[in-house]
Amino acid sequence: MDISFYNYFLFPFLQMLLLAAFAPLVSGIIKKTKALLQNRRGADITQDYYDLRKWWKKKTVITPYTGFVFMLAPFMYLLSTMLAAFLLPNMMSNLTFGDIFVFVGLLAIGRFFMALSSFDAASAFGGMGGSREVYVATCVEPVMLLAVLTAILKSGSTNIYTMALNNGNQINVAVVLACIAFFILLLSENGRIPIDNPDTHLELTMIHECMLLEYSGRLLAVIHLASMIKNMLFMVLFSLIFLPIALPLAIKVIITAMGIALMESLNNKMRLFKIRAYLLATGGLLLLAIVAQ
Amino acid sequence: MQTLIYGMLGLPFVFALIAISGFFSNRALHILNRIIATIVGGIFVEMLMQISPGEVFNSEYFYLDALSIWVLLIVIVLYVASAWVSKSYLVREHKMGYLSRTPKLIGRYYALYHMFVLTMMLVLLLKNLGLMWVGIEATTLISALLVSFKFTRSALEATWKYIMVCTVGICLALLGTMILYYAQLTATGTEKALSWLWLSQHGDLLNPSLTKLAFLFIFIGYGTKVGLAPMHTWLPDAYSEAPSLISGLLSGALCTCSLYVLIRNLIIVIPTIGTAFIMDLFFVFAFLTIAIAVPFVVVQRDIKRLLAYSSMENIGIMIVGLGIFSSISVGATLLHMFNHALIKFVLFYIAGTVIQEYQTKNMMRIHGMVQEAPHTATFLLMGMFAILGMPPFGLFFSKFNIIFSLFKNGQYLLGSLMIFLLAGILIGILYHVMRMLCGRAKRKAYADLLDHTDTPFLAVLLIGSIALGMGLERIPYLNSLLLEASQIVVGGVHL
Amino acid sequence: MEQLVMVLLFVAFLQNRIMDLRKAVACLCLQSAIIAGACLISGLANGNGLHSVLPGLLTILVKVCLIPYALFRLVGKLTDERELVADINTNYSTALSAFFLMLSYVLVDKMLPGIGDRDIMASSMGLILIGLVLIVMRSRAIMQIIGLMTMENGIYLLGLAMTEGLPTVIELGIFFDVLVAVLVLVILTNRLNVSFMTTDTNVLRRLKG
Amino acid sequence: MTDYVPIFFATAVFCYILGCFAVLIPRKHQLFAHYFAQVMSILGSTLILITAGIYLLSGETALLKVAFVGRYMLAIDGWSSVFLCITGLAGILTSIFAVDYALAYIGKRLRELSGLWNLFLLSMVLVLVAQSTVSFLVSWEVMAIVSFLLVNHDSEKRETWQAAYQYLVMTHIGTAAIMIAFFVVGSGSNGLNFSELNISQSETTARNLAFTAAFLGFALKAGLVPLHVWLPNAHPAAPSHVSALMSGVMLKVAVYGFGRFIFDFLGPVDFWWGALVLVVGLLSAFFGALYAQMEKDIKRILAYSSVENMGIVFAAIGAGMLLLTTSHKEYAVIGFTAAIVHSFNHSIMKSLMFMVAGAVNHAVDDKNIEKMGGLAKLMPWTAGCALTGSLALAALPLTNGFIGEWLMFHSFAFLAQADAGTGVRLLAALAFILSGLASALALGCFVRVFGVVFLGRPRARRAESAHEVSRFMLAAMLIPAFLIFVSGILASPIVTIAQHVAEANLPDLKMLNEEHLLIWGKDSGMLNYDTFVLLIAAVVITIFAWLIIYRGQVFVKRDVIWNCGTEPTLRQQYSGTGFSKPIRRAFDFLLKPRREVVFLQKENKYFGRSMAYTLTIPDRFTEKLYIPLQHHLVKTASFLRRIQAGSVRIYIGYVMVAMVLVLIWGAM
Repeated sequence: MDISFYNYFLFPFLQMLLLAAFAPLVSGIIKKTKALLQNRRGADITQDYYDLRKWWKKKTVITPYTGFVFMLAPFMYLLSTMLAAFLLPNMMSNLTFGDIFVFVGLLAIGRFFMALSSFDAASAFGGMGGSREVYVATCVEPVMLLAVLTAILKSGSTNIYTMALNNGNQINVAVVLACIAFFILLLSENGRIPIDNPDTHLELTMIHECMLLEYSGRLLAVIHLASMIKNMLFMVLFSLIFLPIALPLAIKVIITAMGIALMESLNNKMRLFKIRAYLLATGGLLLLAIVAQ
Repeated sequence: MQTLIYGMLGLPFVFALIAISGFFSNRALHILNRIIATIVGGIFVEMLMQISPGEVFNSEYFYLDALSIWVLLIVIVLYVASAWVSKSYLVREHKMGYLSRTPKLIGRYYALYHMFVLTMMLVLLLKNLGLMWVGIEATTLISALLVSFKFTRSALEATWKYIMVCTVGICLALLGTMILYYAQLTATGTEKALSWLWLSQHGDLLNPSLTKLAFLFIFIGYGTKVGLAPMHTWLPDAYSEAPSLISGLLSGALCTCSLYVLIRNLIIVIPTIGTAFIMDLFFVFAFLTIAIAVPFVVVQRDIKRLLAYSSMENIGIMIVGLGIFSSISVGATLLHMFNHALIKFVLFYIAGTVIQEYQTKNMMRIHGMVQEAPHTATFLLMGMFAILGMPPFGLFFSKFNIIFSLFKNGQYLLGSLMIFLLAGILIGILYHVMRMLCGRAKRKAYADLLDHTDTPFLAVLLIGSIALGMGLERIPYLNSLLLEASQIVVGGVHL
Repeated sequence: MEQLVMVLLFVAFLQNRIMDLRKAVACLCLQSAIIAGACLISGLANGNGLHSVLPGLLTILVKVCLIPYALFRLVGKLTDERELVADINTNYSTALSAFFLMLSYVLVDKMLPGIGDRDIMASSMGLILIGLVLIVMRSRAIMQIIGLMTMENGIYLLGLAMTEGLPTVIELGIFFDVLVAVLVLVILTNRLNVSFMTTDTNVLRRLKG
Repeated sequence: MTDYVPIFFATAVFCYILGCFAVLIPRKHQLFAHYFAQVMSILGSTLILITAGIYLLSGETALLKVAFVGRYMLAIDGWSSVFLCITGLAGILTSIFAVDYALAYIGKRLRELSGLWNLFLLSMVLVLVAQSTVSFLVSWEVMAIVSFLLVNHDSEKRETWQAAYQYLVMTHIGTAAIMIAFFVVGSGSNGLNFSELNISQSETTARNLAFTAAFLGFALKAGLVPLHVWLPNAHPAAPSHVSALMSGVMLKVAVYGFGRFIFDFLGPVDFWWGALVLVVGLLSAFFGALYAQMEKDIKRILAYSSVENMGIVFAAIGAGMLLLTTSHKEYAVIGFTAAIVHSFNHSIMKSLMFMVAGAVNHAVDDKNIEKMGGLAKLMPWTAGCALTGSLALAALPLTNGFIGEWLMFHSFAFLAQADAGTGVRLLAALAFILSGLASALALGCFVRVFGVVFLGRPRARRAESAHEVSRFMLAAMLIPAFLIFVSGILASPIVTIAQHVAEANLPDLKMLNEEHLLIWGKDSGMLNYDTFVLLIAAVVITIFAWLIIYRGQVFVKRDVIWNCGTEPTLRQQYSGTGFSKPIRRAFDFLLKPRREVVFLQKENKYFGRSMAYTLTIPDRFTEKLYIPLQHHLVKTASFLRRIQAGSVRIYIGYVMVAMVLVLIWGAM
């Protein structure tokens, strides 16, 4: 394992940019498949790029009460997801410093700053979004760690790269259970349908959307880009570690995108306090997976 | 040496007669009292010079060895301290009003006080067990007069109970001494009747079952005088109704004297009965004493009764120390006696000052002493930490050794029970003192009365207890005295 | 000597029965007289000279004359309650005294199997416990003093019977103590009578807890 | 190098003692006394830090004699020098803070406060260097008394002295338990010095009794769950710099004591010992974080967060002990290293946050966070430090709070992989669940604290008049904020030192030095958390982001917040209680919140009734465990008082009964 500059720094950086570039495309695919499933034409796959460019040009409107956290939060959200992308193993170099707990920790930075920003605008809805985000995070975190534990038990080490190496070789009960559980985790972490409806603006139901209410212009674009990257990250992680099919990465990501779209069109948003029982069940699945290991 | 003893006993007696005669004015009496006390202290120090710890002084009626010197030291220290402090106490009492009714009361107080100390010194010096009993009975009677000094209704009640229970106890002790004498008669004939020296050397000749019966009576008799559990009922009443200085002396000196007499009898009896039965007897009564003290400390209104029950608890610890009967534990018990006497005297004096300041004994009505009377508050806080056995003060070290020897003896459960009982005591005492010290003052305190004359004495006593605890090895004379005394108790007398 | 101990036991039982103050003091005086007699007899029997006679004379002086005189003067002063209202009927105290006598006999047999004068030891222990019963059962201050004195007499008798007299110094000490004890008790009862207007100790209940 | 250590130590103790004498300076120059005492404590703490630093950096493992007091030897070894480091560092920070903060107490016994402050630091140092039972217990009790006096400083208020009373009673019970543990160990071995104390041979009942007593005592002093009730009451009552030092250092001294017992005295570890410590640690982490989110008083929040972090430290120790009993013995080092590192980091974070709480309290003089808001604009520097502190306490990467938790997660992972049967694996799963919940709740709690206190609009009149703190307080806050990032990023040296200390204490362990725990740098290390690379990536991204997003950005300030069209009032801004509402509903079976709704007066039958809604969340442990216990104690006590019933006859009856019983007992 030669620790050269390329292997250690350049390739992960390139991979990060690659992921950032393709993230809007994947979310476009999800929207497109969802539209087709509900047999309407839906917007073009690259619609998200246009949205980002539109927001990019607009001026940002801020309220007089905002402080430095309001400005800092979008950037920190983007930074944490980028760093998380930086940690993912890439095809070009087999480096070993991508630790799963650091990955979870970095995502937590993003969540921390988004929840903080919801306070800064001194509006009612911001606080509501922040408190719900923290509530969902509290329900998700233990289940996420259990999923990480199953992956560790399967691969024998906490490094994402080694986890990815020995995935997809055999299908048994534990692997299937872990796969289903992580898929549910993916949905809840990125604010997909069963937990939170991504494309609604109804004040009372939205969780993720609430926190962005006060943002506009370029800051809004940054936040959307960051959440798209986070979505992309989870899909890559899911397909790398938990999806037992032996196919190249890109196809696997598209399949997961299709799966998400299918899931979203099949059922609707759950009541807020049902999430606790829902994630408890996923935790139960994972416990079974651990015991069956 | 003989003349010194006669001088030491004679002086207080003479002063008592002078004081009772009413010949001198109050101011002269105060000064004279201090002079007499310091002279007696001087004589005692002179005696210490002449007799080194290992030596023994033996005469026709008097017997002085390391153990009696140690207890005599305690009594003399308290005697001098309370003499110097009583002037300001009596003057305040006079100002408070009740003393001003009859003029000669201060004279009577000094007379009884000096007689009280005289009888205690007598008990410690005598060789004959019978005469020791007479001395103890005399202390009871004189201290009864002192307890009923104020002749209020509750003082009368307390004195009546004090006399009845103690005299009943003392009668039992007399019976025990008689049976012991009978055992000595049947074993070794009539000469040297009941002389402690003779009995401690020939203890093993006595008939075991007879001495056991005798010791049972002696234990219950002197146990009442010390304040062991079922016979303790007089203790809280007497300590709470007596004038503060006297209750300080009662709990510091008198209880130590009765414990001294109990130890003297214990040394005689141990060779024949053996330690097994004695240890169980002492443990049962000691743990009963501490257990009974806990509820009364937790729910309590009167400040002096609180201190009385904490004395009971310390007595329980001393009896446990004696029960284990190893050289460490007996040494720790003797040290505990000294520390407890010092600290309890300081605490009773402060309690007296607090009662005079707030005109009430009821702790529920005393608040915010830290603002009202900061001087008294600091001493009360230090006294409380001392009596609860917190480290810088001496009680912690003696308590530490006693409990450790309890564990060394293998009784883990008893040790843990004792530690948690002491924690219960802390819960009670700490709560009441905190109520008094903190919070906003509802009742205006009379003034911060702890003035400049008596604070140095209290400070000296507290620092003395710290020195005794922390650096006993450093004090040359006391350390060897303590070791010699505990050797006497454990190893039997070796002349 | 044994017969005198039996008589003293009988008088102690009688003491339990009496309710009236004056009669009780008289009974105490009788007890002390018996003790003095026993003391004189044992003194003269084994030795002559002042040493043996002194205790007897002292008992007569102190216990037969001085103490009853003081108690009679005290009883004289209590105008209203010369007659004693018996709150606890006397049968309980007699039964209890009998039980204690039996108990002391059992104890002496258990503890000291083949002792010489077994019944003197047992009866004196019984006498002391009867004294205790007397104090516990009576609420009058004077009756409690009398109970105390019976205990003293019991112990003194034991000392006399077993050991043919203690050394004189101890003898003197004990007499002196008994005298001072009664003196203090009488002073207190006077004070009690002055401030509480009665000598019934049930009044002394304020110091609780 | 190490022969200077005794000189440094002696001068440090001398400085502290000199500081204690500030009490004797007359009242006129109390300001001079205060400054003198604080300077002395800063000097003393720096010297202590240097002594510990020299010892640690020199890689020494043997016992180093430092001083002699009477016949008791004072010495330091690896384990105690780590905690000396903590004491020194936290001592310096809080003393600098106290220079300005304590001026608020000018009228109220200021000299006593500063004098006791030095005595407090001195007693903690003595506890750490004591080498015999007597000196350990003496300095332990002195530490308890002095902290009690400091907590009880403004004793006029009722809840202060009651909190102080509860604190001393519980600490005393803890000391009693520790005393029992020492005595059991002491009676098993042939002496009372630490070198002789070892009962690995004596039979299991004695060892079990010693372990339970020691764990009970030290858990109570560290504030683990069932015994934590004194902590949330004592900290708000104490002045801020005192509670900063108490939770920063005093809780760690309990960890030190527990470590002494586990490593030296009790010999080989049983399975159920490790399981008990792990489970209690996890429960404290979970409940600490949960209650931290429900509290309204800022210092109570920080106190509960201390309970959570001490839970994490003890969970790490528990995992280490469990790993000792499994086949992978060498991985146990990770658990103990996690405990050491997290104690060190937590002391910095927590003292920073208590200083922030003190500064906010000083500015707004109200502890209730519902009355604050928008302080970031008025107190920018304090807000910055508070943000760093919150980041660290929420255990986010690139800050030092993350290192300890990350190592703990790894020890749980190794525990799961150790093939010791499904029981251990399920225990590891439980560990993951509870520690996951705890870290998420901690994140939520510090979002809530920072958001409600510093962001948005001021919720009460007083919050508007807040002003930035003076320079000493600010300096005292900036240093730990800077340290948080430094020890967060340059974590590797700290972890290697901690690992050496842990290995020194577990001698029978296969030395792990060929593939030691590498945090930063080359790839040979087993666990890899490359802060340096992450930092470079972050810098590069920041440059890109600055160039693209923020340069030339035009901000339009418009006085409109979307509030469904109405004008937003102050009260519509989210409050702390509102923020934790979903969590409260999710865990209501645990919290059992008590809600009272009172309809005040009815103007109009149909609409417009004004009502008062009060919500209280009682601490269940106090509710279910301590209040009934106290009630029964007082009830039995008042029942037993009937013994002293007052009549002479009953008393003499007692004597008679005692006499008869003793005679019968003698006869048998």
